[in-house]
Formats: sequence, structure tokens, C-alpha cells
Amino acid sequence: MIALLVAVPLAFGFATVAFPKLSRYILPFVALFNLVLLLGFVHPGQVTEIGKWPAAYGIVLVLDNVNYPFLIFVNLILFALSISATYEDKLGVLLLVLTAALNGLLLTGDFFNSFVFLEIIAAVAYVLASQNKNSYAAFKYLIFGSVAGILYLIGVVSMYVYAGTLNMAYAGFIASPEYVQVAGILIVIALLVELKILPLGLWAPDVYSNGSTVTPVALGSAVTVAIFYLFSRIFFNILEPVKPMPVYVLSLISIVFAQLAAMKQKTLGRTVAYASIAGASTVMAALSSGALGAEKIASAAYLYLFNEAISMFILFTIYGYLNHKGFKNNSVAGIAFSLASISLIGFPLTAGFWAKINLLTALFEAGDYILPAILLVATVIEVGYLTKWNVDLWYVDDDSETEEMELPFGAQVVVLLFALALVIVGFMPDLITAYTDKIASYIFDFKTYFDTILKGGM
Amino acid sequence: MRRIWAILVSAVFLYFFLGTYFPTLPKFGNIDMYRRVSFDYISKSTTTSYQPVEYKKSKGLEDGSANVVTSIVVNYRSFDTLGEVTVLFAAALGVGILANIKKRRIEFEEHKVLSVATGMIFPLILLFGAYIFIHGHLTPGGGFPGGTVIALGVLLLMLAKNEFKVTDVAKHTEQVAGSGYVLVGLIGMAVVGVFLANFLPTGTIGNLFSAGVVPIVYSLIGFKVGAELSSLVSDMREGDKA
Amino acid sequence: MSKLVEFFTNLELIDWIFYLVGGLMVVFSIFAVEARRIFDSVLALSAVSLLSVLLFIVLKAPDVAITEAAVGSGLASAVMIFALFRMKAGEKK
Amino acid sequence: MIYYIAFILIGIGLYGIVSQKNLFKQLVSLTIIDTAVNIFIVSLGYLHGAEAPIYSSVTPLANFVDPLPQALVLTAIVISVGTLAVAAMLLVHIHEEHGSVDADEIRAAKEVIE
Repeated sequence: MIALLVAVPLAFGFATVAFPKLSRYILPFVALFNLVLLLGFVHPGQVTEIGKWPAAYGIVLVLDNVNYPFLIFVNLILFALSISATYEDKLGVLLLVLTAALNGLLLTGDFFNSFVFLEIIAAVAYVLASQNKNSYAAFKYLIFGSVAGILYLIGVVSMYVYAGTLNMAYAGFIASPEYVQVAGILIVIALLVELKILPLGLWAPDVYSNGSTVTPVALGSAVTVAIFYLFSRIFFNILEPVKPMPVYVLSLISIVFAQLAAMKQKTLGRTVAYASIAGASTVMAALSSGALGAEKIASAAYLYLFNEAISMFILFTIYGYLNHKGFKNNSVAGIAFSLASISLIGFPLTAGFWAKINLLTALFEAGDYILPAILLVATVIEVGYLTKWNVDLWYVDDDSETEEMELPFGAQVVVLLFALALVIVGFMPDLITAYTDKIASYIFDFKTYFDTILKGGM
Repeated sequence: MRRIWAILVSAVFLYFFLGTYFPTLPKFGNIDMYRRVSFDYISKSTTTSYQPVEYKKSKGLEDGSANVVTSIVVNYRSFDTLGEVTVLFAAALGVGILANIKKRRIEFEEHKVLSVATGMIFPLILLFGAYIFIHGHLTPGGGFPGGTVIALGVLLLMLAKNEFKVTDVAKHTEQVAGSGYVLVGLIGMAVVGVFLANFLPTGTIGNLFSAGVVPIVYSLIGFKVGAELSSLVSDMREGDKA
Repeated sequence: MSKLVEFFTNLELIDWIFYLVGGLMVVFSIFAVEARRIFDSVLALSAVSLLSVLLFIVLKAPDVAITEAAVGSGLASAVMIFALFRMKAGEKK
Repeated sequence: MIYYIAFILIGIGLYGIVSQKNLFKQLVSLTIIDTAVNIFIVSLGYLHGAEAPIYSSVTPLANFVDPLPQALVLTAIVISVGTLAVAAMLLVHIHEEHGSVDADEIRAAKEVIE
């Protein structure tokens, strides 16, 4: 049953290649179909053994309490994207493929299968990145991404050599921990490139600031969330909870550099791109801090990720449509933009406030004072540049009487609804924390995951 | 300056690989097959108890293809192959999207000998490609090399005949073959209950008509890859064709 | 010295092939990276790919060998050379 | 033994990616790494004295090398050629936009525009 989440978008993607015009209309329905399937017909704890081969031999798709919320969230973002964005006809087919690949990456319980889905996402991402005359940035991304893919492949194959199987649960169970550390280094480098942690994520600012309404949203929100899931799954759930100190330090440096760079940028697109890098680095730093009370920290980190993804969706969409036009004629966009920035800063009564407060308290309880300090400094910088951009855009002198730029109706509805969602979560954080707590409690529980796979199923 | 960085990067890399990674590997040529799942792939006993397989004698196995690599690619790990086809699909589509730049197409000088010879050889190349993917479960090869051979035949035709163009037929072949693959998976879901499950009898190992859905899937992949790569090469050559 | 002689006399055929083909591959790949003209480096790349086909056959992987021969060495070179032609076609105009 | 060849080739490829200014050369280096990794993975499944994993009239009974790495490499080769095609087309685009495929010249051209 859960295989349909991958099969249906893929089938429509293949079928519409000769008539790309159709894909634009099919995409929202496919995303909606996925959401309905997820909410109504499947439930956590299901396993699909593709081709009826038992878990250690074939590929299994696992739906448990960890990836169920992630799946809903990613499909929701894709649904919103299909309504809000404007794009070329042929890109619709690619977005269908991206939907299938993201669902596959979130569902799969097999190392090599995750590599294949990562490569599909990458292949789609390179093409998306090259939109709006941005080929040089796309090529840089391609080089970074391919080297990362190769490292991931070597890591995955070494897992097979150590364990004798490619199934994640079995491999994590069989392989000896010292060897796993070595394969883990390779895998973590590959994922850090995709998560744009700074020295390895130098491709990101150019790609994200290309001014398209598809690229930064699809890559910055949907793909980043999916890869954070993969990171947590591999390093918290399957392998021994490794405490990667270098990753923590790298993420801390990345936060500072990204925020400083964001302050210096002259265009809104690059500022938001660097802010997005800083956000991803913060989540990464929190996840890899590896202190006591990891569950609480992880829960807060996922809430932070949620806030980050939604806010970035709004900011990038508005930038894609309005460029540097002010909000005088687009008050809806302006309100959504300001709400998203406020939530990003962590102002009380928004989702961002709870994300930051939860993260800080959890870190303090665990006795980690480095990340909170850097987070507070980063917040001060963030307040600075976001306020500046908000003021600039609300009070821009609209002298240049060029063409009138406006958000289409669909995009207005989407950004407004998302902005409202941030405020509602600000009033009732339990809506999201219920899910993130559940994720955090199951992500460190290898036994439940292993039992789910052992039990098998259709 | 770049060179120093480059030497530094590759030195760090080689240091890590030779110092840390290398000792974790088994000695070359001395792997322990019994500890790997491949052992059961070879004896085709992932769901049944172990029994040695013999060429042209064993019947009704869980998977009937004589080429074990094919049995893994198209049966045991078919989902990977679906993903692989999708990567190629996305790449071909991406090249099609990126090809819309204004630049004249690449022209080739026609040559009498080449053009006549290609006319004779081209059907043979197509036949060879088809042979490779139809016999994928018996001999080395399969859908990917077979499809590529067909695409290379089309490339040869392009070099020989300057006016030759890949028409929309390629796109439609791609569409039908691609959805056909997913459809085979969905039929498996309807008959057996699991996506991409084998729903045909597997026959005697080593016969042409054996191995259940494997030859069907590999032929579909062959057509799809052939059509895809032909249109990819054509897109690279033609440029803006709207 | 005697150790060196011993080393070479103890080599089996498969080792000889590895040393020979591997050495050639390293030479060709250095040439591919450092060549002046891009066309040369594409040709060297094609040679590396063909030599790897030899290695795959020695490693008892005929499926990989046939795929690499068709895809890696045939089509990949064709794609690269087409890209080169496209760039040159742009330069003339 | 063959591991060393693969690692040296990967090292050369990495050196090429970092040291070359010409983007086309970077792509060539990337392809070298791809080939090297494929050799490495196949060699991880090699078994002394074993045959190619195909049941045939010559080898009616199983005494085979590990077929799974070969299956994985089959997938990896096709993926890498897909990436290569996209990269080649991106290079044509870059040449169209900036008139060059040299990293330094592109950067210089960009600075002039800004």
C-alpha cells in the first residue's frame, strides 16, 4: 500500500513526458492523493517488502512514527509549491519525479536504495538550479553533489562489506561499531554537502538566489527536511548514536559565518539564502551536540526545522515573485513576509519563539552552553538584517515605474495560510510538539524499528 | 595556489583512505560469501531452504534467470532499477529543458561510403541491441547496454545522414515503456499483493522463456533507455527545436 | 635485489594484468587531467574507460564490462564530444 | 592491490577537480572518479578461483563471485552517465552565457557586470 506513494507520482511522471502541459494540472492532485493516502489509509507501523522478498534480501519500505510526520510535512510543502509556484511546463514532470523521490527517500529502509533516491533528487535539483540563467551555480552544485554522491556510495557499499546485507536495520545490527564509524564518516560528509553546512555548502547561496519560485523552495524546504530525516535515521536510529564532535564544531562555525555573510549581502535573495544556511546549521548543531537528554534536544531541533522550512518557503516565494519591489501594492505578501521574519527571529507568540526557547532550555538542562551562546549572538545579527530588509521593503520608493509585479492568487493564499500557521503554532505549540516529541522518542529506539521490520508485512 | 590546495586535498583523502579505511576491508579475493546475502541470491533460496541450482535442470525456483546479476537487478532489487531508470529519465528531461538555447545545430559532412554502410549496418545494430536485452536473463547484458547500443546506432545514423532527426516517436516510446514498468509493478501488486512482485511462472533455468517478468521488464527498460538516450543525443545536437 | 626478483617471479597472471592495466590507467588519467586541449583529455578519458572494461572482465564481471563499454566509453564520450562541438559552433558565430 | 589502483585514480580525480580552472576538465576528473569507484566496488566482490555469476553450460553449478556489487555498479554507471549528460549540457549553457568555460574568466566577467 505505501509503495503507491512512490509509484503513483512516478507513473504520472513517466506518462506525461510527451504531454508536459498536463503535468502542471496533475501535480497538485498527486500531492493531494499522497496526503489523503497518508492521513486516511495507512498508519505507522506498516512495512512493505517490495517484490515479496524478505527484509534482509529485498528492499523494504517502512512507515513508522518517525517518518510519518515527515512524509505528511514534505507532501504538504510539495502541494503548496504546486499551487504557489509558476514554472515551465516541462518542470512539472520533474517535480512529479521529485515527489516520488522524496517519498521514496523518506520511506526506504535500504542503504543503496536511499543512494538511488538521493541521486534522483540530485539530478532533478541540478536542472532546477540552472533555471533563470544560473548554469554556473548549477554546475558548481553538480560537482559538489556528485563528489558527495560518490562518497555516500562508498560508505553504503562498505556497510555491505561489513554486514553482508544492505538493509539498514540488519546492517546496523550486524556490523561491528568500529568499522561503522569509518563508513559513517563518508556518509556524514555526503549529507553535510547536501545540507549546505558551510565549507561544504559553498554552492548553496548562488543556487538559492536565482530568483525562481521553484528552486529555493523545493531545495531549501522539501529536500532539506528529507535529508535531515535521513541523517537522523542513519545516525540516531540505525547505527550506534555516534557523537560526531567535528560535525558539531563545523556547524557552529557555519552558523556564525552564514549569519555574518547574510548581513553583508546586497540582494534579498542572497541574504535569505545565507539565513537558510544558518538555519540548517543550527538544526545540525543541535542534533549533533550529542549531550545528555538528547531526546529533548532532538524534539526542539525538529520544531526549529519546521519553523525554518515554513518561514523559508514564504520568504523565498515572495522574493521569487516580487524581487525587490516593495509591499505597497502587495500588502498580503508584506504581511506574510513580516510574519515569517518575526517567526524566524523568534519573537514571542510565533512558532519560532517556541522553537528557540525549547532548544535553549533543553541545551541548558543538558549542560551545553556553547550552542546557546552562539544561537543568541546569531539571533541578534538576524534581528539586524531582517529588520533592515523589512523596513526597506515596506517603505521602498517606488519610483521605477517598470512592469507591475504581483503575486498570483494561489501564491497569496498559500503564503498567507503558512504565515497564519506560524502564528497558530505560536499560540498552540502542542500541535507540532506532539509530533516532534513522538519523533524524538522513536528515533533513538532501535528495537522498535527492528521489530517493525522483523514482523514484516505486505 | 590551486595546485597546492589540490595536492593537499588529495593527500588528506589518500591518507584517510589508506590509513583508516583500508584496514577495515577484507583482503582482496578472500571474501566470506557465507556471511553475505549474495549467497542466497546465487542459490535462489531467499524464501526457501537451501538447494543447489543446476543449469537447465532446476525448475520452478523463486527466480528463474540464469544470470544472477540480472536476477538481482530486475527481481530482488527491482525497486533500485526503477529508481535508476528515473535518474536517466530526469537527466534526459533535464537535457531537453536545457537544450532551448539559440545556437545552430551541429552539421556533419555527408559521405557516400559512410551513408551506404550505415544503411546496411543500422538494422543489424538494432537487432544486436534487441538481442542483448531480450537475452538479458541468460547472457551478460540486459536493458541498459541493449538500449545504449540502440542509441549508439541512432547516433551513427545521425553522423551519416545530416537531415536525420529523432521524431516524437522516441518520446512516446519512452512514455509507454516507462509507464509499462510501473504498470508491471502494479499488476504484481494486484495479483500477488506486493509492488513489483513476480506474477508469472519462472520455468526452467536457462531457457529463453523463463524467469517470469524479468525478460518483460528488461525489454521495457531496453526500449525506454534506447528511446531516452536517442532523444538525449538528439537534443544535444539540435538545440532549439521548441 | 633478490627480494625484488622474488616479487616479480611470484606474480600470477592476474597480478600482471592488474599492474599493467592499472599503470596504463593511471598514466591516461593523469594525461586526461593535465592535457592542454580538451579534446585530448576526452580521448584519454575514453581510453581509461576502455581499460576499466578490461579490468572488469578480469574481475569476472561481464555484465558490468558490457555496460561500461556501451555506456561509459561509447555514449559518455559521444555526449562530451557533442558538447564540445556545440561550444565550437557558438564560437564561430 | 587493485584497491590501490582505484584509490590512486580517485586521488587523481580529486586533484583534477580542485586544481583545474577549466570546468570541462573538472567534469573529466569527475568521470575518472566514477570509473575508479566502480572498479573498487566490483573488486570488493571478487573471490579467488570463482567464476562469473551466470549459470551456463560451462558453469552449471554455482561457484561464483559476489554478484551484488556488480548489480550495484550497474546502477551506479547508469546514474553517472545521466549526471554527465546534464553536466555537459550545463557546460554548453555556461559557454553561451559567459562565453567561456574557465572559472577565472567567468568570475571576471561576472564582476564586470556587477
